[in-house]
Amino acid sequence: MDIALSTLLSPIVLFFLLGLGAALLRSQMTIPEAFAKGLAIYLMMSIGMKGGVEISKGALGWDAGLVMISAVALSFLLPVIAFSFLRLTTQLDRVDAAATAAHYGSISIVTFVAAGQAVAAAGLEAAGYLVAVAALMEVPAIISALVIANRGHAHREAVAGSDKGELVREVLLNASVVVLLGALVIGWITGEAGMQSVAPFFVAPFQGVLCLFLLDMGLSAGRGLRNGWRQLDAGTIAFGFYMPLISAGLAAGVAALNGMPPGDAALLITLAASASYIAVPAAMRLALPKAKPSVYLTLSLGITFPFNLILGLPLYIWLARMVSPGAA
Amino acid sequence: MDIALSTLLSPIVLFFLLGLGAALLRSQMTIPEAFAKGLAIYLMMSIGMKGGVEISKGALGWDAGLVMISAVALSFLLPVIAFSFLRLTTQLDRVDAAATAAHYGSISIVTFVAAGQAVAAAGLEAAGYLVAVAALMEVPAIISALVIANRGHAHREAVAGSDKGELVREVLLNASVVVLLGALVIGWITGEAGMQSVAPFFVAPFQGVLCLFLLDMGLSAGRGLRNGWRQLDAGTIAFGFYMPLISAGLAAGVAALNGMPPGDAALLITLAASASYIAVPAAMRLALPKAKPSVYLTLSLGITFPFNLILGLPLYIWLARMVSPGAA
Amino acid sequence: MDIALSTLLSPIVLFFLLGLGAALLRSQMTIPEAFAKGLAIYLMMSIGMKGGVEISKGALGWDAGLVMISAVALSFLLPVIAFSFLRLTTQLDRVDAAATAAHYGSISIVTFVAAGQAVAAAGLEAAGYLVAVAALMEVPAIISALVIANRGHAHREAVAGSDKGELVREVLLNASVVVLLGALVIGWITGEAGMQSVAPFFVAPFQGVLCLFLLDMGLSAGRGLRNGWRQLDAGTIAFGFYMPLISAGLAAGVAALNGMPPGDAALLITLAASASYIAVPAAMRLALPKAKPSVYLTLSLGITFPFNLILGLPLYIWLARMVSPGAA
Amino acid sequence: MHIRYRCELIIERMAAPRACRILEDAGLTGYTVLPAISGFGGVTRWSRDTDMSASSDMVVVISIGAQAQIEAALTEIERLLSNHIGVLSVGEVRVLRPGRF
Amino acid sequence: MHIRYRCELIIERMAAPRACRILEDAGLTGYTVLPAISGFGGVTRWSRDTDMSASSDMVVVISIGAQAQIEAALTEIERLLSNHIGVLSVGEVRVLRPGRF
Amino acid sequence: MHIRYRCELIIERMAAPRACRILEDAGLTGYTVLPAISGFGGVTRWSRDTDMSASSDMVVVISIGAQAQIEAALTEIERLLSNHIGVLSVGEVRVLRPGRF
Ligand SMILES: Nc1ncnc2c1ncn2[C@@H]1O[C@H](COP(=O)(O)O)[C@@H](O)[C@H]1O
Ligand SMILES: Nc1ncnc2c1ncn2[C@@H]1O[C@H](COP(=O)(O)O)[C@@H](O)[C@H]1O
Ligand SMILES: Nc1ncnc2c1ncn2[C@@H]1O[C@H](COP(=O)(O)O)[C@@H](O)[C@H]1O
Ligand code: NA
Ligand code: NA
Ligand code: NA
Repeated sequence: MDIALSTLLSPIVLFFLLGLGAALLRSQMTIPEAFAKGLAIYLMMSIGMKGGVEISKGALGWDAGLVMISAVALSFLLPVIAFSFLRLTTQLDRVDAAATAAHYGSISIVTFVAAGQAVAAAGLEAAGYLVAVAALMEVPAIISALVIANRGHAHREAVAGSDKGELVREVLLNASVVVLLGALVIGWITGEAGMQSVAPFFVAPFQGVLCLFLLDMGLSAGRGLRNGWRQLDAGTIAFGFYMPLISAGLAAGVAALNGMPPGDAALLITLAASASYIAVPAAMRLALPKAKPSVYLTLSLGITFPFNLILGLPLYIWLARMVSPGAA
Repeated sequence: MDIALSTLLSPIVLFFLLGLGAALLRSQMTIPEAFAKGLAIYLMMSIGMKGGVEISKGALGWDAGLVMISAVALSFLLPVIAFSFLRLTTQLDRVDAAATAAHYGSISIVTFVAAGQAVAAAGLEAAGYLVAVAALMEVPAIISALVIANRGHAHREAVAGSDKGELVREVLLNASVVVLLGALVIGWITGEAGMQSVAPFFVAPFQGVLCLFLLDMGLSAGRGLRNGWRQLDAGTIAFGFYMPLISAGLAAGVAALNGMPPGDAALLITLAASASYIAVPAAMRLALPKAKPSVYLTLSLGITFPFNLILGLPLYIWLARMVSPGAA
Repeated sequence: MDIALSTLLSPIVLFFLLGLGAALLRSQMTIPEAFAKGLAIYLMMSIGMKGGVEISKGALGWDAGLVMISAVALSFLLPVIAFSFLRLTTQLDRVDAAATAAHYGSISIVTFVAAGQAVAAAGLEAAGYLVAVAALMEVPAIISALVIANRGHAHREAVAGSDKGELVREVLLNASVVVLLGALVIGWITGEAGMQSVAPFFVAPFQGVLCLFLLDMGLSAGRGLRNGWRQLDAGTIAFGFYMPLISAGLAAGVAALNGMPPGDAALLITLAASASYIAVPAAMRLALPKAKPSVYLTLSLGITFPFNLILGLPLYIWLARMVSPGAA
Repeated sequence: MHIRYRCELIIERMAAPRACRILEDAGLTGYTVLPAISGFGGVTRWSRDTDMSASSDMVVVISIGAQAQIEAALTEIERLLSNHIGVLSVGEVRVLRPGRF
Repeated sequence: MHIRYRCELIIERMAAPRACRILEDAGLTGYTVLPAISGFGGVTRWSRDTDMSASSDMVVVISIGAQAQIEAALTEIERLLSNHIGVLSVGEVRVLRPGRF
Repeated sequence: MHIRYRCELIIERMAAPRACRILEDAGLTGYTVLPAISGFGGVTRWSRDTDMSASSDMVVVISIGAQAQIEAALTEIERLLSNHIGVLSVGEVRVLRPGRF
């Protein structure tokens, strides 16, 4: 309860709610896309470096390796579950359902970042390698979803003008993979010493930048909801709320099996519960162009993101504490 | 004199002059609009939060309430005075005069921010609720000016394609109202503790960001002047210089009546003396599309803003000291 | 060797390599131009102010004056050398060769900034007036190159629609001249006291911002190379590597003659060795529109910039130590 | 290919939503709005990077449609342009898939 | 002046490189891509500043070319538009220096 | 509606002010400049977000005008295009309020 309230009343969440409210009231205010995109790159560089510096402090053990493998497996598996639920409980066709499933198997970096703040505020610690876990979980879900979508269409014709490598490059070399993994490696190489010189930029202002960024996310989520909710039926909307809980439950199991400490477990659970709204939508436009962005974006950005940020985070931290070895 | 000189030689004013000079010499350099708009939102978030935190420290008394009411009244009144002067001394038609009057009744946030810096540099303190006063003074002047403009045109036909709520939303939910008031409330809720986590972003770099922003303002003001001064007659140009003084005089009276301490008084006087150049121009395009931006923008951005920043601020601080209760 | 390695493993260089690698692997990630341009202005304001504050601490002596004069002379001279090499060893026509030569006579501010970091990391100090030297070296090379290009075309017809002053304004009042010199003067006027108020913005985060900026430079350099290298023959590519060394050698001579201390010498050598990729390309589009950007930009941004950043800097610092009076 | 009309409206950014409402009401099936960066119009001159209020910014609204819908929009657009600054031009184009418009 | 064709393709940003490849393969000598900031298409609405994924952003690809090349591109563009969202229109224009196209 | 001409000039950003001066001198009553984000022209390729110097950026200048003014501009534009990179095309359009052009 205490954590729930302190999460809800953190500047980060409040600025998100401010943006959300303004958009729902149809304010015309915007934060320029170029500025917001610049901030997004800043946030990813920052957590990448911080993760890398953490890793540089101690050798990565077998535990970390096992977590990474389980996380990848989870990202492969979640779209299958999500797809089944969508096909059973909603009117979405195969392509829309597969595209949506890809979003829920993949992750949202901003949710991860907010979880990092909430974990720290709850007095827990998290290992640096979880940034790598985040980057690793982005991609498998996309592959999984494409396999599902194309099942039974073995000889699918290529889209006119498409190019062999473009989808692979979009998926493996998109901004978040490049910047997260790149900054992680750089933090790893330069270690604490390198970090010190850039900490006044990458560490100290981080939370403040996050406030500004979440104001923008609130505006986007609110506008997404306003424009798109009419195109979602009740079953689809419900999916946006319960799917994160299913993913969180599975991830909690993985965390328990791996004996992860509570901070790490909370982050893994959050990653599983979060849904992508930048990298996967872009990949879906290339790979499954007939899937409707108004379905998958409204769901992941308009419903699941706010749900995770406001109600999910305290829940996932509580869950992480439950399943962690130290828990009484 | 001392304050005048130290204001004039502050980095903020010098960067403004740099931009102004470059634009007048027809340099082609620009600061991208997307970047400058991002900085503007940063500045408003910052002063909003700081104001809110101040308020959270002590209960808002009746004094503050009275100041707010007087400030709103002032914002309603100033356009009437401005309009009368414009109609008596210039060639502007009713619509242009009313639109211009709206700008002078409303306020400029950047002038307010610069005044905050000058007040601090002068060793004075200012109460947090003045940020709320600033937000409150944005809107009444617009209403006042629209009433003036439409007097005698009771059955004005709606502009084709216009929508009932759009003007109301533009006026009540524009970026500066949303961000200022939103951040104020957030600062109020989270208090000193919430502020601490974001201070390295919202407090420490503030003055530096302001320098960068004022470089851009200088470029804008200079280009506005270059493009627009030919369209202003001498009477209109004179108005850009004396109207702030009239407003400042009235606000000084209000400050004296309310027994405001010198720091607070200086900010109120500055608000009254300042003229809007972002929110009101946008509202006027919707509400009075026939009014010419080249008149009201050139006047408020090209003449009154530099006047206030360079000469006005020291004067208003001096005036505030004169009318404050403690003044000998 | 030690310096070479520590330069190579600094976060700045690593982020550059990250961008370069991503672009060469054809990642589609971008940093919005508006954001990067905003950062560029920040970097120039910062080094301008820091230089000005340094100058304000002690009177500028004759030494500095002599260095400035030699630097201007060098900037006039280098294009002549560059042009001769290009005409002798490559297929470039007179106009392309002259335009390219202008780039190598002028300077790259980002290389200069990176050199400042490397010099500090090497435990050396550098005088503030070198920022002024950087600004002064931007322009003469352009004049020199235009004279070369137009030799024998005394009565060259003006380009349709061109305007007397536009080239002069572009060359003398471009963003880097305005911001560097303006901030230098502002730093000089406001001194240490003015700097203190803006240091949390202009000093502390500087290195971090530089990382973000160099990530973008890496992307640009990589894409420039990918798009443009096919249009360069072997001789031209070689020029991108040896010309900086020639310039560095000459500048080392100038530094020796002026008895410059090693930190200052390293910066002067770097300035000479660096090639412009923002100001000069823009000026060349106006002055020599028939010169091909794909030649001069690919060379200066795709080859010489990475070369200087990665291999050049340690070399120039070593060279500076060799030629400095204190060197044993 | 089939003949349709390309309606291009250069209009103040603040007034663009009004123009778009008119296009929707006239039954046009879609439109796209492009940003402009500067312009000149007899006496005034504007440039995006130097006016934060964007109060003299222009945008370009492009709508491809059938004659009937374009004509239905014209009268209202003309009324709009009696208040707001803007230039309307209509050109003939050929399109694939005529059923869309 | 000489008659050429102006092909204007309003298409999803993510699909623009595919359209551009088609234009290049058809032998068109050039094209230019313009950003859009918002749009409407029957039911959906998008706006650039409110969707960081840019997954419903549109851009406008303009290519001036000769009839043969434009026609060569049309079939493939039509195939592309069976998968991706977009509107193609072709208008007649006059150009200087016809040899360029 | 009345026949006028829509002149569209795709030109290097740095050269756009020169083109605009030519249009003004030819007596055209206005023009609007749109940004482009990328392009291809036979051999070269450019993209806005990857060239800070913007030295190969293009913009699109649109001017709606009467035949006489457009023709007056054409010769000078042709001279400009002998130095600078660019593509000019002129199409026929219908406008409201012909007195404006
Ligand atoms: N003939 C025209 N062709 C293209 N754009 C125009 C034209 N006339 C006006 N404009 C645009 O409309 C804006 C306002 O024009 P005006 O109302 O004439 O001041 C200009 O700055 C241009 O962006
Ligand atoms: N008739 C049209 N004219 C101009 N743009 C259009 C048109 N139809 C669709 N668009 C653009 O294409 C996007 C997607 O359209 P739709 O596929 O109909 O949802 C819209 O948001 C517009 O930007
Ligand atoms: N036929 C064309 N249609 C549209 N844009 C073109 C065309 N040809 C060239 N361009 C534009 O002009 C730029 C330079 O072209 P070029 O001079 O052929 O390298 C290209 O990158 C395009 O942006
Ligand atoms: Na997930
Ligand atoms: Na006022
Ligand atoms: Na050089």
